[in-house]
Amino acid sequence: MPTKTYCWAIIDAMREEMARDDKVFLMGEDVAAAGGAFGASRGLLDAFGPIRVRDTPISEEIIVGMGVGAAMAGRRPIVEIMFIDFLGLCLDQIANQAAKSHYIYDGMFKMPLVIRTSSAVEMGIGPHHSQAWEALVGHIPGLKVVMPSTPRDAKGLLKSAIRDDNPVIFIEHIAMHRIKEEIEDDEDFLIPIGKADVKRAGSDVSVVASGLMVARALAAAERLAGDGISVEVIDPRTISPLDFDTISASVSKTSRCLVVSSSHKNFGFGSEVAAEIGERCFFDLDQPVRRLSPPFTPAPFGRQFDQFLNPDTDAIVAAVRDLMA
Amino acid sequence: MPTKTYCWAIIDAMREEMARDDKVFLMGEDVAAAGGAFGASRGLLDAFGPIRVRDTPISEEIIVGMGVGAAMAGRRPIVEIMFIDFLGLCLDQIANQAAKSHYIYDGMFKMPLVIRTSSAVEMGIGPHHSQAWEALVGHIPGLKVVMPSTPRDAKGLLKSAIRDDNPVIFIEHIAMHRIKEEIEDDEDFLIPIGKADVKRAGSDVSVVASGLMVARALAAAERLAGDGISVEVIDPRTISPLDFDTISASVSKTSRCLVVSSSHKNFGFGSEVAAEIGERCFFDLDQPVRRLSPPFTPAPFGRQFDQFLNPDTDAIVAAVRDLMA
Amino acid sequence: MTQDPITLYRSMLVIRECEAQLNELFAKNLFPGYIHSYLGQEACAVGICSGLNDTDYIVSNHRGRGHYLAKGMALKPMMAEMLGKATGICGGRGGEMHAADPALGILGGNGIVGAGMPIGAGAALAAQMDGLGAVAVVFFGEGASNNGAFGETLNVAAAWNLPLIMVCENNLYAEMTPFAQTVGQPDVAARATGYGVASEIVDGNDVLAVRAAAGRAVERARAGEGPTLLELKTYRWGGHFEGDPRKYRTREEEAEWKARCPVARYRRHLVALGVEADRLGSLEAAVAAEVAEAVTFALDSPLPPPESALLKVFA
Amino acid sequence: MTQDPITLYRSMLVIRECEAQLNELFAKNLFPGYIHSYLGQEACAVGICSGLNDTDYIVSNHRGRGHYLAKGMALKPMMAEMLGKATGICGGRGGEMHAADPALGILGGNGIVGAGMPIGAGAALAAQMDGLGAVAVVFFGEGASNNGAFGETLNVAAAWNLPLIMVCENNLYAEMTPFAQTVGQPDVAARATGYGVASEIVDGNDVLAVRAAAGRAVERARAGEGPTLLELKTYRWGGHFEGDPRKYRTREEEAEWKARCPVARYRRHLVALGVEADRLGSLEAAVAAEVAEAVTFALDSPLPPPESALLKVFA
Ligand SMILES: Cc1ncc(C[n+]2csc(CCOP(=O)(O)OP(=O)(O)O)c2C)c(N)n1
Ligand SMILES: Cc1ncc(C[n+]2csc(CCOP(=O)(O)OP(=O)(O)O)c2C)c(N)n1
Ligand SMILES: [Mg+2]
Ligand SMILES: [Mg+2]
Repeated sequence: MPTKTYCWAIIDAMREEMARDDKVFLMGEDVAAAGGAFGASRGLLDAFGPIRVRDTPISEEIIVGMGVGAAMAGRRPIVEIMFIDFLGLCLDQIANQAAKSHYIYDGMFKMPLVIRTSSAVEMGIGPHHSQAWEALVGHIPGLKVVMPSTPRDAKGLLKSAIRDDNPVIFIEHIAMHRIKEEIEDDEDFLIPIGKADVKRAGSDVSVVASGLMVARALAAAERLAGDGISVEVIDPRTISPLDFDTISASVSKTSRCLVVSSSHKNFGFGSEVAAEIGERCFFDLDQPVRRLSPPFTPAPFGRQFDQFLNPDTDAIVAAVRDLMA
Repeated sequence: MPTKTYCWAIIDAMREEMARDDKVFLMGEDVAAAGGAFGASRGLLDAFGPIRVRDTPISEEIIVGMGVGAAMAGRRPIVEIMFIDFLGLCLDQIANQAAKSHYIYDGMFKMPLVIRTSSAVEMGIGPHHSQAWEALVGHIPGLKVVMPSTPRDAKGLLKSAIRDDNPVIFIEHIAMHRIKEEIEDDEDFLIPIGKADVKRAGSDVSVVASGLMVARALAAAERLAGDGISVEVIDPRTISPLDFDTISASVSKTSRCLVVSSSHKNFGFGSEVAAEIGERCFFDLDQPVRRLSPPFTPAPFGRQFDQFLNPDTDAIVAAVRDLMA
Repeated sequence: MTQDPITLYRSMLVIRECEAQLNELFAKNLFPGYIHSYLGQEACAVGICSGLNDTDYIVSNHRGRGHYLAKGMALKPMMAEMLGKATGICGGRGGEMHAADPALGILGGNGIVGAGMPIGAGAALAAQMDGLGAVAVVFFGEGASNNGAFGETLNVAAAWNLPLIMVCENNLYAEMTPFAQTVGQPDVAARATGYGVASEIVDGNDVLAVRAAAGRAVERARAGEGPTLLELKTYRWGGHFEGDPRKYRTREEEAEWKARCPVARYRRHLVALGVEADRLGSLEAAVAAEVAEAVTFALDSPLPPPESALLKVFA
Repeated sequence: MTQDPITLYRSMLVIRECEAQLNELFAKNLFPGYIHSYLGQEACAVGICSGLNDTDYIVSNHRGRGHYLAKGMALKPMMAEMLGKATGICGGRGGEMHAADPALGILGGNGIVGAGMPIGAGAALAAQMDGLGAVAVVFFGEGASNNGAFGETLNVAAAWNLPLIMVCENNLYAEMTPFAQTVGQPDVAARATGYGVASEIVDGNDVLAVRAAAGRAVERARAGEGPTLLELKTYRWGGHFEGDPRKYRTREEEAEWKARCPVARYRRHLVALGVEADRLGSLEAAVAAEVAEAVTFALDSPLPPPESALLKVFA
């Protein structure tokens, strides 16, 4: 199996799906000639030409809105919003248009629209380029929200998103672009949306970790294994709809659950998991579901703040120890 | 004490605060000459003139954005976004500008901006005029989110919001406009932001209810009292920052908690309360925290759907009985 | 769509009758919710859509019945949709502000002012990619031209040479606020030039003028010559919605505009052309009866079951 | 701000030196993050701000150092802010894209393209209400003119006759994409007319031309005659940020624009006016030393303590 970076996995997914289905096209700021602000669409302009790979004006509302219209008219658009922090400029098209058209119009239109966007949490770029807004879009019915944590997941999930007839927000993490993994070399390699992945099996504590936090949870699990604590690490992969069955099966077994994410604690990803698992597994739990999340503040400029605000491996280890105490 | 409707309570709050402080002004669509799309600014144009009461173009982004700029330049703007469903058009100004300026600029600017908006849940107006998005804005640090459930609360909270040096999203409910209540006739009558209100004391179950659901929770409590079940009804009044101290004190006492709201279950208001209370009161709880919420769908056109989708008094009664079983 | 004069007249009549009969329902308290009446603007929708094919797209707004009907939506399912009935074209889920018909290229209404513009641009982009000469039309009010989506859409349409026709129905008011009070320059069409988009100002109460302008715009679009903004100067006879007391304008102004009735005006034109009054009279009666039948159909239809709210969240 | 020629030159020099020395830091890996260089655009900020008072407002964007300095922000706290240091004007919390100084009417930068426009309109509204003749200036790139906020802002500014000056620094590129490829009409200024806003196209590399146009716009605004859009044609010498390999344009194009250097050009003008080269030389040395001192100050300053991230979420 070839080894690919997270970034190339994304490119490959798009290239394969564009080759497979000529209804698929890509548009966004700097995605064509420049190959993407972060290089995540390199080569696609050359491969598919300027009709299917398009540089847009800096007009977030119509980037998404044209995606909606083109999808209603039979295309399968992939649109890129450069940073997830910019969603406030196009949320109406996402939440009221893309997410609701199939519903409102009684299923007469499909909405095969992928909105690719990037989170730059922990990259030190300051308050407007540092947010983890998966919970924000997770609150909108009719959307699927996907957040891959490895190159292989990125490829398999993005291919599934492009083949999905529903609007999918696909959240990439710039900080992961260069990590590498072996990926199946199969044009039909897909990872299903809506299924969580048990990234490491364990029996003492369930750690639900998403995005950037998955690798840290695995590192923490490794360290804790040394102390004889067996940690099960679950990566939901899909933020909405969340696969609570997999998570609750794990928690029923372990009786302890920690949720780790880059999403703010308040009204965030952790709260959603804690609420549902707290309910489903109430009588199995030995301890309340704990959340490790950045505190409820914006992120100032500079990496030292990011490190302070965001959970790291040490914090996960400490939180798991606490749960075991 | 004079009796006022919810709608007039809002008008009175603005009138008193505008009379008290000439830095306060109001702008929004149809707020001036027409007195508000729902009549919630009647008389203000006559009282304060066209400089301080302004009809804007249909430009949600700049309605909020001009509020941000005017606040930075020393004014205390009240801006109106007609329906909360339109927040997707101005969320950047809310989440990235209003909510973060004090923080980014190290406290050099205050942001005394009130964003008044209305929820029309359960009014049958269909998918774009029916959403309860308090959880969406609750996820943004730096914002206060207030949601009054009675005329008196509306007045006292709005006056506090106008006097607050932070951005406040003030969510009115059109369905409550005509309900009446006695309100103190005192220009300095304020209700503090960030404090929950125990709307009815009880000892068996804590029901946390917000917005439209408060009255139903109280009606349910009344009915359940007949069966000997004593329900404590807590209205958070402020969605963010949430007053968990009051809620957890209640739940520690009752050992049972139900959260009722118009906010979708997923990533919603109920999840936030359930997560935090599930953690704080874990060892006091006899049952998991339960959430009564609309299911995770848009709202189709027509009242029959609203009635089906949204919790009513019967549903609250049934859920409380379940918790007591 | 055919362009023969009787069909054009009939199309306007159908809209006129629908609006009149819906207002009656409303007066009798038989309408569930708001009615955004299209009375007085019939020539706009009909003039524009008379030059479109079924494969062309339209995107509507909150005041959409005229657009739906002019583009060919069947009366009964349209009417039932307005009343939120199970027999409606969207099963009653969309209601008064949302109807659609993929087979006719009708891509829906909207409850969000301005939101249809990017959607129309997207449909135009798809049409351009298809290369079959289809065009997309977006209908919006002058009030919507103050929304950010307007500038973004004009710009991209010009940059990409999209086969997009932006149709602004300037009926002078946005809800209760006169347009003139919210702008520095009163002609929406004038904004097109700066973005590199062709534009025309048209008498929106003259169906032939609208049709002619639409014809020119469609021709340009089909020929790959890019977008056009048409500003149709017109008037909504009713309030923003039925029941609006219309304090923001005078009864005289309303009377003046009613005197410029687009339906009566085209009728006079037909009479002048030599069409017999009898023929028109029986057409009018037939349309009234047809609409009445649709209304009855709608009234008699069941509401969708509440549990159906749980369906179709996802495809 | 004073308008004497030497001060004007000095102001451009300070920006030039800051940018040059920051680029050196970046090359040495001493800069934490992205640098959006203002090299080549010095005449824009200086020409505009030279006609403003401390009580006038400016709203900047992601490429803001020129604006901050031209409006008078003190060098050391500005430089320390860029490096995210505790001694920065915002305590290092804002960083490279966000600095502000209420005392000078500097209402901040922005990480969101276009978001400053409504904020500027709001400041203009406050100034209008205050009635003391202050104006507000928004700086933005040509790329930002494709964002919806642009049209909304132009419209309300015209409708309300706001004392707002919209300054578009058209440097031909938005990130890696040439502006011409994203528009149907290449002059941003041409969009103003349709909204009822006055506009001018100005050579953005000629500080005197910019200053003169700004003077006219400020005068109009102070006289209650409403907003102006100024489009300053210019060029950013560097990439979108330092390190950008600039594949989207040729080295020849860059050389051509560098030949039109706004600083050198104004220097030639001063020499022609009779200012001695010596005097200019020692001014240049002094400015370089002053900037170097600010850089040292910034480098030597401590980072803000991480825990301070928890402070000032609310007032
Ligand atoms: C984004 C948004 N803002 C405000 C509203 C409320 N609203 C509904 S219709 C309308 C007026 C629209 O005016 P115009 O575009 O001129 O269309 P008309 O109603 O005159 O046909 C307004 C403000 C809305 N639905 N969406
Ligand atoms: C809303 C938004 N979209 C995209 C970006 C990413 N971005 C940052 S600067 C920039 C280009 C801006 O171009 P222009 O306005 O011409 O300013 P310049 O950088 O040329 O000075 C882009 C696309 C952003 N920060 N905000
Ligand atoms: Mg109108
Ligand atoms: Mg530029």
